[in-house]
Amino acid sequence: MMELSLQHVIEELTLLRFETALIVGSLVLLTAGMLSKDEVTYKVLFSITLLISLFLADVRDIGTSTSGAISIDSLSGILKILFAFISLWIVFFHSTFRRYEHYFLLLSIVLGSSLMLSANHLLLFYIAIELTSLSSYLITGFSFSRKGYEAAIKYLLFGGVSSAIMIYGISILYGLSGSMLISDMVINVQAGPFYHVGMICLLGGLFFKVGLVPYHFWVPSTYQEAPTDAVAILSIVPKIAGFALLHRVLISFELLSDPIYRQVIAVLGIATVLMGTFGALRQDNIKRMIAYGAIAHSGLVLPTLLIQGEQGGLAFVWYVTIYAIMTMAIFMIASMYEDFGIKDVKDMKGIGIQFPVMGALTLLILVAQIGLPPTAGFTAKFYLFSSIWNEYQASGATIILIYLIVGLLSVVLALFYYLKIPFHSFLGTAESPYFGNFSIISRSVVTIFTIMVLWIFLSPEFLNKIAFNINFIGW
Amino acid sequence: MMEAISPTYFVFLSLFIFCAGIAIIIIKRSAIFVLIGIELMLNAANLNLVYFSQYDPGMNGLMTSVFVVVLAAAEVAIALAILLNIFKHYKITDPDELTSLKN
Amino acid sequence: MTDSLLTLIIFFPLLVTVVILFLPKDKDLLIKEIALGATAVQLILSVILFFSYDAALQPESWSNAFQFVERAKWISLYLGDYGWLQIDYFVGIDGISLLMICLSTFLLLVGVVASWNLNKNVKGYFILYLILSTSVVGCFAALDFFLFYVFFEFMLLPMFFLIGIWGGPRRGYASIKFFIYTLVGSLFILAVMIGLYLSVEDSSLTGQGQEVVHSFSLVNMMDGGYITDGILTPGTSIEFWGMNIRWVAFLLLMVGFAIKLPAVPVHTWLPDAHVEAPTAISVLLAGLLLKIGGYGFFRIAYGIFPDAAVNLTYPIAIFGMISIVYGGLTAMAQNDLKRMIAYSSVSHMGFILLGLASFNVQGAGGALFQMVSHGFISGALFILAGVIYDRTGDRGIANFSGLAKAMPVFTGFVVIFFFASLGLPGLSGFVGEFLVFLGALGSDYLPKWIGIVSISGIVISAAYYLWALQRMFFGKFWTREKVWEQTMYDLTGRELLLLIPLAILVVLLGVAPNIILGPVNNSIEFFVNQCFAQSQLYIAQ
Amino acid sequence: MTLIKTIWPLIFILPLFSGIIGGLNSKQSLKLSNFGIGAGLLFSIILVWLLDEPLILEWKWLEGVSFGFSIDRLNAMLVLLVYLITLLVQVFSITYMEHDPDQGRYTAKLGFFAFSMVGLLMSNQLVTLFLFWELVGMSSYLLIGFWYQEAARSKAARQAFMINRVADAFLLLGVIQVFNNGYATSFTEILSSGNQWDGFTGLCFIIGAFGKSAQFPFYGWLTKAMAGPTPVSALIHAATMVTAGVYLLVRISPVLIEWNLQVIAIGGAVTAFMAAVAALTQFDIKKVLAYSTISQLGYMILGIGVGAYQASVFHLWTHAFFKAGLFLAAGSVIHYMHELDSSKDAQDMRNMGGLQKILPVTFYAFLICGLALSGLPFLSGFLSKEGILTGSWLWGQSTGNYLVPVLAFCTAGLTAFYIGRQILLVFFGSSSFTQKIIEPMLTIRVPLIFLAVSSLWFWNSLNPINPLGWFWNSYLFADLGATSAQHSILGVLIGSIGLSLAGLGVAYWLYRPEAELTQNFKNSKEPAQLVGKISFHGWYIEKFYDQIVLLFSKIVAGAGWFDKKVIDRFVDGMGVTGVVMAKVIGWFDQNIVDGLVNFMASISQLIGRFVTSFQSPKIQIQIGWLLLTLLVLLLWFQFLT
Repeated sequence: MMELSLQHVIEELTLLRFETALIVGSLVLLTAGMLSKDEVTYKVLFSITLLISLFLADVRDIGTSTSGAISIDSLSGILKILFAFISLWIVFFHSTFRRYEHYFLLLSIVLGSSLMLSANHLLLFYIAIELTSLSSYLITGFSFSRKGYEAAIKYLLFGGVSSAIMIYGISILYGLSGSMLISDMVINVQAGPFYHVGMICLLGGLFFKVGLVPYHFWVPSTYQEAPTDAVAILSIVPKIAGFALLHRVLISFELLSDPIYRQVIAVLGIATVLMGTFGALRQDNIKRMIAYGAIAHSGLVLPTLLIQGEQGGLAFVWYVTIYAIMTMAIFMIASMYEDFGIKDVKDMKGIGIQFPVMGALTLLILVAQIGLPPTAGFTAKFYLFSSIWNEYQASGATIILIYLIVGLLSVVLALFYYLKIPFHSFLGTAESPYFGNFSIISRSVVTIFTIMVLWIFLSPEFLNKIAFNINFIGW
Repeated sequence: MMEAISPTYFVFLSLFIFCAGIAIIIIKRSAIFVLIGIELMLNAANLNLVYFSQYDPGMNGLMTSVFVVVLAAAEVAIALAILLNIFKHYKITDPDELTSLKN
Repeated sequence: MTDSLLTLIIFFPLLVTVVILFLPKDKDLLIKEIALGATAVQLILSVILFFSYDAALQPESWSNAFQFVERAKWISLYLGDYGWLQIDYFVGIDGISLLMICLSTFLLLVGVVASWNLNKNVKGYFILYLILSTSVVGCFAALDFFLFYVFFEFMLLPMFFLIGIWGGPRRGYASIKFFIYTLVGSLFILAVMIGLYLSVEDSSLTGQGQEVVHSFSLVNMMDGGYITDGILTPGTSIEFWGMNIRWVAFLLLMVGFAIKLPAVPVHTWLPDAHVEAPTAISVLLAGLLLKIGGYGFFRIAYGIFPDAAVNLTYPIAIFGMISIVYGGLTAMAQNDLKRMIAYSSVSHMGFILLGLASFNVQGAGGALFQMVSHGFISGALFILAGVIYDRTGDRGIANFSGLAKAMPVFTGFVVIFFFASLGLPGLSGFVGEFLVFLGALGSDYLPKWIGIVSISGIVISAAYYLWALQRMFFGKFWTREKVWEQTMYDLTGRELLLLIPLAILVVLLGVAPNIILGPVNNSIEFFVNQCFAQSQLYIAQ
Repeated sequence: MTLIKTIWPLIFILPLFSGIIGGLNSKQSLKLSNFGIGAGLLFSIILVWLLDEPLILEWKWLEGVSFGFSIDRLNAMLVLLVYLITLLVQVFSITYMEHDPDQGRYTAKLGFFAFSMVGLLMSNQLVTLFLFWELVGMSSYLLIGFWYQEAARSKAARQAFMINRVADAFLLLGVIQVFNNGYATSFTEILSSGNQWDGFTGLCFIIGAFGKSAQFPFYGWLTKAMAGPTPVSALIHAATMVTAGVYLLVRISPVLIEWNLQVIAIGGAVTAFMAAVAALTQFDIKKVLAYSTISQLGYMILGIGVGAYQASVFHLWTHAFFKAGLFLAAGSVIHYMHELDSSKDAQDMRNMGGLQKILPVTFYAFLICGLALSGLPFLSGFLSKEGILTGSWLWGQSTGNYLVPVLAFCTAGLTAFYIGRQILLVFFGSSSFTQKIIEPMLTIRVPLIFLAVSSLWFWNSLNPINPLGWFWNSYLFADLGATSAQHSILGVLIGSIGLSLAGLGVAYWLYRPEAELTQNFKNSKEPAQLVGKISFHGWYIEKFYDQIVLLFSKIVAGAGWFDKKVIDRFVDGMGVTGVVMAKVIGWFDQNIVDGLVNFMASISQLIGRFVTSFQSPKIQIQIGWLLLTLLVLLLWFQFLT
C-alpha cells in the first residue's frame, strides 16, 4: 500500500489543473451571486473561469496519478479544450434573466464531464457521472415553467434509476475483481454470466449519459423544456465525455475484441439512428426535432468507437468537434427564434422572406446538420462513412455494412425533417409581419459559427493539427 | 465464533432488495415511491460493496458506499425540491397525470 | 489569359453575386441588368473557349486528353493508418464538356432574358440564379470527383428555392420532390465515390511519404491508378449479392445519374418540377440539369467503369428504349402543355441512354448531339409554353383552340419547334436521333429489335405533337374564359428576341451539324476507343 | 458546262425564294411568285437541253455521312415537270383563290413544297433524300391543312402526316440498314456498283415508297388529302409528290433482289385494282380522281415490278399532265358551283349535271384528259399504259404468275368506266343552271387548254401506237443501259383498246342522260349491297386503321375488363393517334410510379408514429421499456455466449 501523503495529493492536483480552475471559479461565482444581482457580473465571472481553465488545459501532459485513479491522455486534453471553448459561447445567448445558480450549474456540468474524461477508478467514475447528472436535473428545472418542472422530475427519476443500476453493476464487478481500478480489474476477473450482468449494468449508466436507444427516453422532453443555453451545453459536453468514457471502459475491459459486444453495440447504435431519424419526422416543436436529431447524431458517433486503430480515433474526434460546433449554432438559432415566440415549425411561416440574412444563416446550419456539401456537416459524415467503409472492408462484418446503409438512409430522412424549417420560413406566407428584430450580438455570433462551419469544409487542414498531436493511447 | 456466512446469502439478499426496488418503481403510483425505489436499489448496491470490500485490502468498497449514500441523499433533496414546485403548479404528485409532453 | 479561363468562367457569376448582395433590395432593373451582363460575359468567355479549343488533339490516355487544365492543392487530410487523402481543385475540359459549357452559358443568358418581367423579390432570385450558374458550369468542368460531387450537390439548393418560392400553385410539393429525388441519387454517387477514393492512389504524390496518398482525380481513376488490394480495384473477386463489386458500383452510379437524366422508372419528379417552375427556371431545368445526368454517364459511369459498361449494354439499352416509348405515350395522355413537353423530354433523354449503350462512335456522338439539340429545343418549347401562361395563367391544351388565328407569328414558332422536337430532318432534333439509331442498329452489342422498337418512338412523338398542335392551334378561335380573348396578343419584342436565335440555332444545327460535332469528334472517338481498350484491360485482369 | 453549274443551284433555291417573296405581301403574292417559278422553268429547260453527263455536288454532313446532290437526265426531266405543273397550278389558283384572305401563306407553302420536291428529286445521298422526303411530307401537311379554320380539314392533314410518318419510319430504318451493311449510300454509286441489297433493307425502302405513293395499306391518306384546296390536290396529290415513291423505286430497282421486285409488282397491281373498284361509286368529284390517281400510281409501281421501268417513267410523265388537267377542270367546276351558292357542298356530283354548255372549255379539257386517262388511242394515256400492259404480259408469261396482268387489264376497263360515268354525270344531262360564267381567259382557260393539248399523242411520240416512240425515251434511257426489246404485242394492243372502249360503252349505256339511273342519281344514297358498300368506303381502309390502333392499345393496356370500361368509352373516332392507350399509360404513370414515392413518404411517417409511440409521456412506462430492453440484452448474453 503506497502511503498517500499530502505530497502525493498536491502532485496529482497538477494533473487536474483544468478541474481545479473550474472548482475555484464556480465557488467565486457562488459568492459573487450572493453579493450582486447584476447578471453581467455572473456572465463575466463565468467566462473568466472558462478562459482560465482553457488556458490551463494542455494537450501534451499525459500521465496517471500515483494511485492510478486519474489517467489523462492527449484525447482528454483535446476534449477539455473543446468543452471550455464551446461553453464560452453560452454568455452570448440573448435570453431572460439568468440567476447565478444557472451559471454555477453549467460550470459544474463542465466540471463533471471533464472529470469523467480522466476517471480511471470506478468510484471517481460514479462521482463524475452523478455530479453531471444532478446538475443537469437541476438546470432542466431552471426554466421555472410548469412543463420545465415536469421534464426535470422525469429526467431525474429516469436518471436515478439508471445510475442505481450502474452502481449495482459496479458493485458486482467490484465483487468479481476485487479492485476498483479499471486498468487492473481486467486482469483478475473471471468471465462468467454474472460478469456480463455487471458489465451490462455498468455500460447502462454510460448509455444513459450518451442517450443510446434503451436510455434515450429523457432526451426529447428535456431538450424541449430546459432553458436553451443549458440544453446547448447538455447536448454537447456530457454526451462527448460519455462517449470517451464508454470507449475507455470498452478498451480496458477488451470488450471490443469480443464479437458479441461489438454486435450488441452496433445493434443499439443502428436502433438509435433509426429512432432518431424516424422520430424526428413527426415533430412540430423545433427543439424537440433537434433533440431527435441529436439522438441520431449520437447513434452515428457510436461506430467510431468500434473501429480499432488510429482511423477510429480520428473519425471520433473530427465528428465530435464538428457536431459540437453545429449543435451550438443550431441551439443559438433556436433561442433567437424563441425570442419571437416561435416554438413550432408551423409558426415560422414567411419569416425567411422578412429576415433574409437570418433565413440564410438558419438554412446553412440546417444544411450542415443534414450533411450536404457546402458545409462541415458533409465533411464529418463523409469522413465517418469512409471510415465505416474501411472497417467493413477490413472486418467484412455485415452489421457494419448495415450501419453504413442506415447512415446513408439517415441523411435522406434528415433532409425530410430538417427541410421543414426553411420550407416554412421561405416558402410559407406570413399572415402578419413579424415586428422587432434579432439582437445584433446573437446575429453576429451565429454568423461567426456559420463562417466556422463553411470554413471547416473549405479548408479542413486544422483537423490535421488535431490528428498529429493526438498520439493515441491504443484507440 | 461462528464461521463466516457464505457470500451467496449476501449476494442473493442484495439481489432481492434490488428487485424489490425495481418493483416499487414500476407499480407504485406516486413519484415519492419511485424515489423510495431508487433508494432501495442504491442500498442493495451498498450492501454488495460493503460485503465485497472485506476481500479488498484497500477498502475501496467502503469508500464507495459512503459516497453512494451521500449522493443518494443529494438526489432525493433535488427530487423533493422539484416535486414541491410541481405540487404548487399541478396539485398532483402522481406521475401518471404528468402527461403534457407528448410523443 | 487562356490558362485561367476556365476558373474565370466558373467563378465569375459568384463574384457578381457578391456585388448584387450589397445592392439595395428595390433596385430591380439594375439587378437584372447586372445579371444580364454577367451571363453575357460568361457566354463570351465560353465562345473564346470554343474557338481556342484545339480540335486536332489526338490523346493516347486520359491524362493528356484534357485542355485548359488547372490544378491546385485544396485539401490534404491525414487518414491515420490508411495514409493521406488528397482533394485538389482540378478543372479541365475535353470535347464533351466543351459543348456542355457552351450550351449552359447560352441557356443561362436566355434564362435571364426570359425572367425579365419578374417582380417578386428580384434580388434573391438573381442571387440564387447566379449561384446555380456557377455550380452547373463547375460541374461540367470538374475533373476531381469530390469537386464534381460538391458542384452536383451545390445545384440542389438554389433550384429548390427557385422552384419553391417563385413557382406555380403546387410549388412546395414539386420542389421537395425534386430535392429528395436528386439527393437520393447523389447519395448513391457518394457511396461509390467513397469506395473509389479508398481504392485509388495517386502514384505521383505517394513518392515522398511512405503512406499511400488516396486521390480523387477522375483522370487518375480513369487511367486505372488503383492500389493492389483496393475494394474497387479491377479484377477484385469481392462479390456483393452475387455480382462483382465493380458492377454494383457501376449500377449505383447509373441509378444516381438516371434519376437526374431522368430515365423511366425514376422520372416522375420531372413533370411536377417543370409544371410548377417559372418559365426561365424550366428552361434551365430542361436545358442544363438533365444534361448533368447525361454528362455524368459520359464522364463518370462510362469513364471509370468501362468493363461493367461493356457487359451491361443490353439492360441499359432496354431502359433507354422504354424511356423513349413510355415517355412518348405518357406525353400523349397529358392535357397540360408544359407537362406534355416535360414527358417529351423524358422520351428524348431515352435516346442518350440508347446511344451510350451502343458503345460505338455514332452512338456516343448521337447521344452528345441529342443533349445539345434537346437543350435548345426544349428551352424554346418552355418559353413558348410560358408565353401562353403569361397571357392567360393557364396551359391546358383543351382550354384553347384556333390560336393560329389570334397569334400567327407565335404559331409559326410553335410549328418550327414542334417539328424540330419530333425529329423532322433539316432541324437539329433529327440529327441526334439519326446518329443514335445508326449506332444502336450498327452496334455489335445490341440486338436489332431494340433499335427497331425505338424507331417507333419517332412515330409516337409525331402523334402527340401534332395532336396538341391541331387541338390548340387549328380550328375556330376559342378560349375557355371570355376574358382571355383580349389578352391573346402576339409575341412581344422580348419574346421574339429569345426565340429567333434559338430558331436559327435549331435550323443551323439541323442543316450543318458538323459545326459542333467536327471539333468534338476526336474526343468522342477517343472516349469510345479508350473505354473499349480499358474494358478489355480490366476484364483480362 | 459552266452555265449549268451556275444555274443549277439557282433552280434549287428559286422556289423557296419566290415562296418567301409571295408570302411577304399577300395581295399580289401569286403573281409575284409566278415570275420566280417561270424563271425556274426556263432554267430547267436550259438544264435539260445542255446536260450530257451527271453533275455531282457533295460535302461532309456528319462523320462518315455526307450530304449530296446530283443531276442527271432522269431527274432533270422530272424537275422540268415539277416546274411546269407548279407554274400552271399557280396561274390557275390566281382566280381560284382570289377572295381567300391569306393568299400570302398559300404562296409561301406552295413555294416551300416546290423547293422540297426539287430538293428530293435532285438529292443523291440517301440521307439527303430522306431529309427532303420528310420536308415534302411536312409541306403536304401544311397545304392539306391550309384552311385550318375547319377542324375536319386540319384533322385530315394530321392523319395524312401520321400515316406518312409511319411509312417514313420504315424508310429511315432502310437508310440506316444501308449505312450499317456498307451498301452504296448514293444513287450514282448504286447505279455503278450495283451490289445487291438484302431483302429486309429492300422491303423497308418499298414500304417507305408505298407510303408516299399511297399504295395498299397506306392509300387511306390520299382521300383524306382531298381536304386541301383543289389546285394543291392537282399539283401535289396528282402530279408531283405522290410520284416520289415511284421515282425512288426506279432509282433503287437495279439493287433490289428478286422477291422485292415481285412484292412491288403484286403490290402495284392489287392497289390499282382496289382503287379502281373504289372509284366506281363515289359521289365526291375529287374523291373519284383521288382513287384514280392511286390506281394509276399502282400501274407505275407495277411497271417497275415487272421490269418495264421505262414505261413507268413514261406513264408518270403522261399521267402528270392529264391528271393535273382533270383536277384543274374539277377545280373550275367546284369554283363555279361555289360561286353559284356556297351553301350546298360544291364537290358533290349529285348537285351537278349539264355543265357542258355553261363551262365549255372546262368540259372539253375534262373530256380529252378523261379519255387520255381511259387509254384511248391517239391520246398520251394509251401509249404509256400500253407499255406497262405489255411489260406485265411479258412478265406474266416469263414467271407464270398471271395474277398481275389480269388485274392490270381489269383495271384498264374499270378506269374507262368510272371516268366515263363522271363525265356523263357532271357535264351531260339536264342542267338546272342558267347563269353562264365566262371563265377568265388567262388564269383558267390557258392552263386547261395547255394540259388538254399535252394529253394528245403527238406531244409525246410520232407514232400513236408504238409505246417506244416516246421522244424522251432515247434522251432518258440512252445512258441507262440496255432496255428490254419492248415491241408492242398485237394481242395486248387490241385487248387494251377493246377494254377501254367497252368501259366507256357500259358507262354511256348506264349513265346516258335519259337513263333512269342518272334521273334519280340526284337523291341516291350510299349503295346498299355489299360490293357497293366496299367500293364506297374504299375497302374500309379507315376502319382498318382504327382497328390497328385499337389492337395496339389493347395489347399495351392488356387488362380485359379494363378495355371494356376505359377503351370502349374512348375509342369513338379517336383516329390514328391511339389516344386511348396513352390515357391508360398516363393514369398508370400518375398513380403507380408517382404513387411509389408518396407511398415511401407515408411509410416513413408511419414508422415515425410507431417509433414515437414508445415515447409515452408517463415516466414509469419509459422506465418499464428501459428495464425490458435490459432484460432482453441479458437474455441475449446468457443464450448466445
